[in-house]
Amino acid sequence: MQMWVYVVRRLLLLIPVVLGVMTITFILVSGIPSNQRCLSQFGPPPIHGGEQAISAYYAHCYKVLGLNVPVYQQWAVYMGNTLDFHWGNVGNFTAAAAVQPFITGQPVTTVLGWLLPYTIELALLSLAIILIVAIPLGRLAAVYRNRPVDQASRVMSFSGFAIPSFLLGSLALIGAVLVLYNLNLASACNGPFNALHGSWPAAGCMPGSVASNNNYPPWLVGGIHSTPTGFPTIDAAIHGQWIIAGDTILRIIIPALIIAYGTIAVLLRFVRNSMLEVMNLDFIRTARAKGVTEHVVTKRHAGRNSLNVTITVLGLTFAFFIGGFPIIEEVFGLNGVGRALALSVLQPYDFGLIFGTTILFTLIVVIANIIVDVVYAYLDPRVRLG
Amino acid sequence: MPGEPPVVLSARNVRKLFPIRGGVFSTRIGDVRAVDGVSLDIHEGETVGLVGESGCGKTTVGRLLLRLIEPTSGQTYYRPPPETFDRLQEIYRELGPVPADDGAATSPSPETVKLLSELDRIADQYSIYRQRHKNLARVREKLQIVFQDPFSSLSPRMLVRDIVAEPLEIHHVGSRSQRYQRVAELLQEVGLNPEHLWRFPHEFSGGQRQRIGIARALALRPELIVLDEPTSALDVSVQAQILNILQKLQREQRLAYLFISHHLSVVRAISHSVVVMYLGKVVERAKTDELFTRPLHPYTQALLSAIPIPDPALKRERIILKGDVPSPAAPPPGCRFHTRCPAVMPICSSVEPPLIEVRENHWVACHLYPDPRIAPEGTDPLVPAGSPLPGTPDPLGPSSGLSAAS
Amino acid sequence: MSAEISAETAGGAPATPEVRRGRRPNPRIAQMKRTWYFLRRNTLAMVGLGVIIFLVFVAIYAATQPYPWTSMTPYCVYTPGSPNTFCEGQPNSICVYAQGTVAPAPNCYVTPTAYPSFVAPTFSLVPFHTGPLPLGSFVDASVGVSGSYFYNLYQGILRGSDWSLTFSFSIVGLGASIGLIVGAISGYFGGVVDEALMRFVDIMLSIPQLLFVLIVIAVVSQLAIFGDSLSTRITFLILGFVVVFWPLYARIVRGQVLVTREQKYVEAAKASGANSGRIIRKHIIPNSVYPVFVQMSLDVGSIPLTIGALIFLGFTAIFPTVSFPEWGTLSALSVNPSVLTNLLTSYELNLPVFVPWWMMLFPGIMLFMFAISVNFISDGLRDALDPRLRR
Amino acid sequence: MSSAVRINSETDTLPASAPDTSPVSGGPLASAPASEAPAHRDVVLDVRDLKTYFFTYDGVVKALDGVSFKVRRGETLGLVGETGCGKSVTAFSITRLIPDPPGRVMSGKILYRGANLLWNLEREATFKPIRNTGRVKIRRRFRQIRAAMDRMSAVRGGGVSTIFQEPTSAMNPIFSISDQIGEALLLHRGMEIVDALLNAKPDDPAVAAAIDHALEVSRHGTNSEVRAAALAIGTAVGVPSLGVQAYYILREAGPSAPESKPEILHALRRLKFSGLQRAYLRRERRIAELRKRANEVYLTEMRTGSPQRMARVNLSRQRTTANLRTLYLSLWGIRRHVRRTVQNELYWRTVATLEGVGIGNPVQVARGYPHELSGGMLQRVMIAMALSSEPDILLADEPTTALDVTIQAQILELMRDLKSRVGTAIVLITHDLAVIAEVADRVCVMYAGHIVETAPVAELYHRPLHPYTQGLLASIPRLDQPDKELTSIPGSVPNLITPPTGCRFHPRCPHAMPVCKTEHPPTTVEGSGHTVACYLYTGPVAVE
Repeated sequence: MQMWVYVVRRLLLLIPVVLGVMTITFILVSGIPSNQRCLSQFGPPPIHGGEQAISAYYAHCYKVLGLNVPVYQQWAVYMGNTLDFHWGNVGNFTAAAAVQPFITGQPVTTVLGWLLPYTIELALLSLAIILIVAIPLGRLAAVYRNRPVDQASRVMSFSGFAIPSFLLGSLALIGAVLVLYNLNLASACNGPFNALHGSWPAAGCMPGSVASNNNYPPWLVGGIHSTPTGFPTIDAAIHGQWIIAGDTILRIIIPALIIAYGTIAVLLRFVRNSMLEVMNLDFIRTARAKGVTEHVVTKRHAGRNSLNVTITVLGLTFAFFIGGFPIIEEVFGLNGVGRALALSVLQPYDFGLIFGTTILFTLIVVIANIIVDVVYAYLDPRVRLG
Repeated sequence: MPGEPPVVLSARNVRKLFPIRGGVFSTRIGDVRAVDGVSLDIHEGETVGLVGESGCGKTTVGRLLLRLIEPTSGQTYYRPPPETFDRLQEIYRELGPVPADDGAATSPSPETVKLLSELDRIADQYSIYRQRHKNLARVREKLQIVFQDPFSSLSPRMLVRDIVAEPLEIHHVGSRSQRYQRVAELLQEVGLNPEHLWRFPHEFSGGQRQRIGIARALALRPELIVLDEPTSALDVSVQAQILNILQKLQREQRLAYLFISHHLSVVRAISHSVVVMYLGKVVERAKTDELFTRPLHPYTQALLSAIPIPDPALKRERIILKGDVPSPAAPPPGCRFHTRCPAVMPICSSVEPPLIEVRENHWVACHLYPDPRIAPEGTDPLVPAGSPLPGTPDPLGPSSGLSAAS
Repeated sequence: MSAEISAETAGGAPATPEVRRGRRPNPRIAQMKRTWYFLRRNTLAMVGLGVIIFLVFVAIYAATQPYPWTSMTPYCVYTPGSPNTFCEGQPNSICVYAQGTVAPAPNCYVTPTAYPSFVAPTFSLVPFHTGPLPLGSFVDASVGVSGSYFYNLYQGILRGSDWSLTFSFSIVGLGASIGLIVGAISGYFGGVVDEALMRFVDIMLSIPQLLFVLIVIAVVSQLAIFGDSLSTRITFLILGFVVVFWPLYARIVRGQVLVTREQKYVEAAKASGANSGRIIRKHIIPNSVYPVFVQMSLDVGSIPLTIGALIFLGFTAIFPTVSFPEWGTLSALSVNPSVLTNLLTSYELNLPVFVPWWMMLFPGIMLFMFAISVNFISDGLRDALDPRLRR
Repeated sequence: MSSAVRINSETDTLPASAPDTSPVSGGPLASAPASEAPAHRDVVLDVRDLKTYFFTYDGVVKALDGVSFKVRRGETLGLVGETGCGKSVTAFSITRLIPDPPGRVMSGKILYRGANLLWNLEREATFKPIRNTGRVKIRRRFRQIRAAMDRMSAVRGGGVSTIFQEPTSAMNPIFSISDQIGEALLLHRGMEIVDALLNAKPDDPAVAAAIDHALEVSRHGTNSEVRAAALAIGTAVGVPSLGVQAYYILREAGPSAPESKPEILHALRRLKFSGLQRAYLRRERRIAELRKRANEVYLTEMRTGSPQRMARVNLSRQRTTANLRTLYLSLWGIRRHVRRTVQNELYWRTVATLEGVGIGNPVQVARGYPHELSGGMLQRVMIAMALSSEPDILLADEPTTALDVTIQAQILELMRDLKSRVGTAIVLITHDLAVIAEVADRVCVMYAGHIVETAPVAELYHRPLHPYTQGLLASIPRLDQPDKELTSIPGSVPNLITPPTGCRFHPRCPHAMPVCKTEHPPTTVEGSGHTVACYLYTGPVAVE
C-alpha cells in the first residue's frame, strides 16, 4: 500500500468521526430546554408587558435559534451551520459574557479564533516538554529495570496520575506568589516580567484579557485586534519587541510544565513497557548475536521499534492531554480556548461557547491522531509498504 | 465402489476464497484462493492423509469439512446412503470439472439444470452446509477435530475436567456426575490418569495436552476426527505414542480420520489413502502404497525426494525445487506448479490440467499423463508424454540404496 | 527458547502419579496464589492494597457517624483582637492567631468535639520589606468573600470517603461491564456490527473526557422534568461519567477479543457445537478480562480527581450544595480563586499573608493516597498477569 | 564474505568468478592468533561441564547440568534431542544469550580458542535459596554482568555467530536487509571497508581501461565474462564492491549495456573525497580500529584470566579523544557524502554476500524489508548475515524447523555447500534425526540436560548404544520402511526442577537397573570417537 493511499484513507475516516461528533453535540444541544437557551441568548423574558410580550419574546427567540422547525430540520441546519463555521454567538447574558465583556455577542468562531493561538502556544510548549522528558526517561527505566531509576520514574508517573492538576497548579501559583513577592519582584501590573500578575485569575494583566491595564501595546492585547498572526509571541517578535516576546513565553512556562506532568505520567509507563516488550523479541537477540553492543542494541534496535508504540500512545492520550487545558488556563488565567470553556460553564451557561469549544477540541484531537498515524506509517515499513 | 465401507464424509468441489481488501476504500481487490475446488471421500474406519506445504490450504480444507468456516461454493455430504452416493458420483461426472467463478455467466443447458436441481435436493438432505440448528448440532456431534498447537487449543482458564466435559455439556449428555464419569474413562483411554482431572492445561507437557485434545474429540463418540497436524508440535518419541493411540482408537471404534500433515513419513505410517495438495488444488490422490511407490505428479515426486531420511548410508539423488511456493493470492495461470516444475512443458503455463483417474484409484492433475478416456488406443497413460523425467522415477533413488536400508 | 523453558517448567511435573487430589490445593486457588505471589513481590502494589483496605474501613466507620451527608458544617472564624464578635458562643468556631503565640486568646470559644485535631493554627508570612502587621482584616475579607469557606474538614473528609469510593467504584463498575459486553460482542462477531460500534467508540473517545462529562451533566441537569433532588443529581453524575467511560473499555476488550477469538480452543468449542453465546460467556470473556482489571484500577483513582476538576471550574450543577463532602470537591474548594485572590490582595495591601494550608493539604492527601494506591495496584496487576513483564 | 563469493562461483544462480576477483580477501581463519598452543589448534570450541539454570516461579530448572563437548575445526557437530533437553540452551549459553532473568549460566568452562568465555562468572551474581520453597533469590551484580556482555560482544558474530529458528521474527522489521547485514559488516570488517574507500584510486588509468573493457565485453560476451570484466573494474579501483555494482549496472542495462558508461562513472565519482571527507573517513577508521583493539583486549582478558583494566581505560580514553578531537568533522555537510558512500559500499557488499547464499535477485532482496520476504529467503539472509563476518563457529539453532519440506531441502543443500567451501565449524541443533543424518559429521545426543551419547554420524545410526538413542531411532516413522511399527519411549521428558536421581533416563529406560536410580553413569568410550553414558556399557571412562 502506498503512503498516499494510507493518508487518504485516514483522511476519509476523519469524515464520519467529525459528523458523529457533531451529531452527538446536536443531540445534547437539543436536550437543553428551550427556555434555558433563550435565557442565555436574550436574557430573562420581560416582566411587564403581559402574556403577548412573553410570547413575542419566545417567538423571536425560537425564530432566531431555529427551534420552530422539526428536529430533523434542526439537525440539518445545525450540521450545515457547523460545517461552514456558523457556530452561533456568545450569549449576552451568560456568566462568560459577564466575566469577559469583550467576547459578548461575538460569533463563537471569531472568539475561538482569537483565543486559539494562545492555547496552541501553550500546547506546543508542553508537547515539547513531554517528548523531551518522557521518551528518554522511559527508555532508561526499561534498561535499568527495577533499579532506582525505574522506581523513581514509576513513582513520578503515578504521582502524575494522582495529583489533581488544579491543586498542583494552584500550589505552584502560591509558591510563585510567595517567592516573587518575597524577592520583591512582582508588583502591580507594570508591564513585562510581572510573570505573576499577568497569570493571575481575573487580575486582568494578561494580554488578551479585558482590562489590559498593563502597558502591553494594543496590537498584542486581547485577541480583538491582535495582529498579524494572533500568536502573541510571534507578533511580539515580528514587531521586534523581544522583551515582550520573552515575557509571553515566561508566562506559560509553569502552566506548560504542569500540563506536561500529567501526560508524561501516562506516556512514561507505555514507553517503558513497550521498550521491555521489544527487548524480549527475537530480533534483539539476533542483534546481540551479531556482536552489537548493549548500548547500540538499546538505542538503535529497541529504541526505533518502541518509538512506534510511543507515537501511537501519544495519539491515544492526546484527548487526555487536551482535557487538561481548561483547568490550567483557568488556574493561571491564561486567555485560551480552555478558559473560555471554563467561563462558559458558569451558570447561566453559554451553550454556544460550550459546544464550540468541545467541537474545536475534538477536531484538534482527531487531526492530531491523523498526524500520529502518518508519522507511524512513515516510521514502520510494515504499514508503509502494506 | 462395491466392497468398500460406507462413506462418512464426501466433499465435492469445495472452494473457499478469502477476499483481499485494499485501495483507498479498502474494497475487494482480489481473492486468496485458499481452497479451490477440492473433492475427497472419507470412508468409515479409514484414514485419509492430506499432505502439502504450508499455505496450500490443507488446514482450511479441514475446517471447511467441519463447517468451522463457511465455504464459498461446493458441498460436503455427510453419510449419504450408498445409492445416493453413487448417484452423486454420476451427477458430478455428468457436470464435469468444477466450473470457474464466472461459470454461472454461461446459461446452462436444460439437462444441466435438471441435474443441478437434483443435486440441490440431495444437498438439502445430506450436505452439512445446508443443515440448520438441530441437524447441524447432530452432525457436529459426529465430526470432531484435534488441533496442531497443543498450547493454544486448550482454554488456559478451564480445568481439564471441564475442558473434556464441555462437548458433553453442550449436547446435554447425561447428568453432571455421569459426564465426569465419562471424562475419567476418556482420560484412561488416552493414557492419562484420573488425578489429571484437577489440573490446568499449562501444567502439562505437549504430548499430554495433545492427549487431552484427543479425549475431548472422543467425548461425543464421533465418526470422523479431523487431525490437523496433531503431531507436528511434538517430539518423535511422543509422536509415536500419539500415533499409536490414534491407531488403537481407530481399531476399537472404527473411527475415520482426516490426517492433515506436512510430514509425509508420518502420513505413510498412518493413512490408508493420501491426497496431495498444492496451492489450494489437489494434484494427486491415491492409495498410500501406490502413491509412495509410484508417485506420478512431479510435485509429489519432489516432495518425496525432499524428505530427509535418518540414514547417513542411504545416498540418493534428490529433486531440489527452485524458489518458493507462489502466493495463493496470485496463483500462476495454467498448472499452478509450473513455476517450480522440473518437467514443465509449454502447455502447463496456459492450460490447467484436470484431476483425472489415470489408474484405478490413482488420480493426477498433470499434463504429463493424458486422460485414458481421451488418450489414443495402445498408449499407456503411465508413460509420461514427452516428459524429461525417466519413466516414473523411484523417489527413494536407486533401489539398491533402498534395499540396503530396509 | 521461551517455549522450551515453559515446556520444561510445565514439564512432566504432573506426570508424577504419587501426587493425589487430596494433597493438591484447588487449582483455581493455586492460580490465584500464583498471581498473588507475583503481586506480593511488588512492594508498591502491597502498599497500595493496604491503603485501599484502610480507606474502605474509614468509609465504613464514616457511615456510622452522625455527620450530614450532603454538606459540611461551616466554622465561624474568630480572630482575637478583631473588632467583630459574631463568633461569640458559636459551637463551630476556630481561632486564627499569629504564628508563635501559643495559647488561644481568652474569649475564643472552642468546643473540643468540633475542634478537629488537625485544624492547626495558621501562620502568617510576612514580606521581607515590611515589618510585622496587625492581623484581622484578612479574616473579615475571607468570611466576606466566601462565608462557608471554613468548614469542618474532618467531617468532610470522613463523609467524603463514603461518597468518593461510592462514585468511583459504581461508575467504573458500570462502565467496565457495559464496555466488556459491547467489546466482546463487537470483537467476536466482527463485520458490520464491529465496524459500526468501533466508529462510534472512536467518536466518543475523540471527545476529551472532562469536556464530555461536563456537557453531558450540564445538559441533563437542565432538564426540568427530572426534578432536582439529591438522588437525581447523583444519578446524573454517575450516568454522565458512565457514558464517557464505557467506550474505552469497549475498545480495550475488543482488541483483546480479536486475539482470543483466533485461539484454537474457541474453534474447538465451535466444532463441538457450542453457540456464540456460550463461547462468548465461557471462553471469550474469561480470557480477555484481565486488561479490563488494569484499566479499571487506573480509572477508579481518576474519578474523584475529575469531579474535583469540575467543581474547580465552578461547574456547580453536579452537587446540591457547593460544599459537598467529597474529596475532589473539598480539594477544589480549598484552592478556589477567592483564596488566591485573598492571598494576592493581602500582599497588595501589605497585610499578613494567610495560607489555609491544611484545607489544601488533607483533601489533597486523601485524593493522592487513593489514586496512587490504585495505580500501584494496577501496575502490580499488570506485571503479575503479563508474563512478559514479570520480574 | 570472500567465502560467500567463492561459493557463488559454483552455485548455479550465478556464473563463475575467480576467487581472486572476490570483493574481499582473507579466509575465516586469517585472524587466528599465532600464539595459540598447538593443543588448541584443532579444537575451536571446548565446552566443559556447562551448567545453566532457570530460576522460575516453580523452582530452579536445571536446564543444563554438566554438558561437555568439543567442536573441531571445520567439522559439523549435531546436537540432537527432544524438546526441553537443553540443546538450544546450550547454544545460547555459549554466546551468553540466555534471557536473564530468569536464566543464568551457573558454572563451567567454554574455551573458544583458549579464551574462557565464562571467565569471572562467579562474580556476576550471588544466590540465596528461599526456605521451604524451591525458589532461589538472586542478587545480580550489574556492573559485572555488563562487563561480561561487553566481553561477549568481542566473540559474538566475529568468532561465534548464530542463526535462529524463526527467521521471520529474528530479523528487525523496520530495517532493510542491507541495513541489517551492513551493520554486521561494519562491525566486523569496518577497518577493511574504510581502508578500501581511503585507498580507492578512481582516477587510475587502469580503471578507465577496465571500464572500457567491461563495456566492450558486455557487447557480446557471456554473462560470466561480463561479470569477470565488471569485477575487474572493482579490483582496478581497489573497491571490490564497485565491481559488483558495475556488474549489476550492466546486467540491468541489458542490451543497452554498452551505453551504460555514465552510470558506472557516476558510481566511480562517489569515491572521490575532499580533504575534510578523507579526514572524516580516517576518523571512522580510527574508531573501527579502536573497537577491534578493544575486542582483542577482551579476548586476552578471557584467555589469561587477568583483568586488563589499564588497557581498557587507555582504550576508552583514546576513543574519547578520537571522538572529541575530530568533533568538527561530524558536521552534517561533511558527513553526508561520506555516510552515503559508506552506505552504498555496505549495500553492494551485502549484495555480494547474498549472492553467496544463492539468492537469485540479491539487488531487490537487499533493498527489501523482512516482511516482504518468504521464510526460506529470510533463512538464507540470516545465514548470509551470520557468515558475513567469517566466524570460526556457526551455531545453527533449528535452522529448518520452521520451513517447508522443499525449502528445508534447499537450505540443507546450501549448508552442505557451505560445509564443503567455508572452513567454518557448524554446530547444528535440531530435534530431527533425519536432518542430522543429512548434514552432520558427529552427533551428540542430549537428554534432560545431559549428553548421553556422542558418536560419528554413521556409527550412531547403525550402532546406537544408549537406550534413549535406540528408542529415538525406533520411534521415527521412516519413508523407506513403511511397514515398520512405531515403538515409542514410554512417559515423557522429566521436569528438570526435580529431575530423576541417578541416570535421568531411568524412569523411561527399558533396561533400568538398581544402580541407575542412584548413581549418574560415567561417560565411557565404546569404539573410536563413540562415547556413551550408560551402565550397560563398561568401556574405559572417557577423559575430558
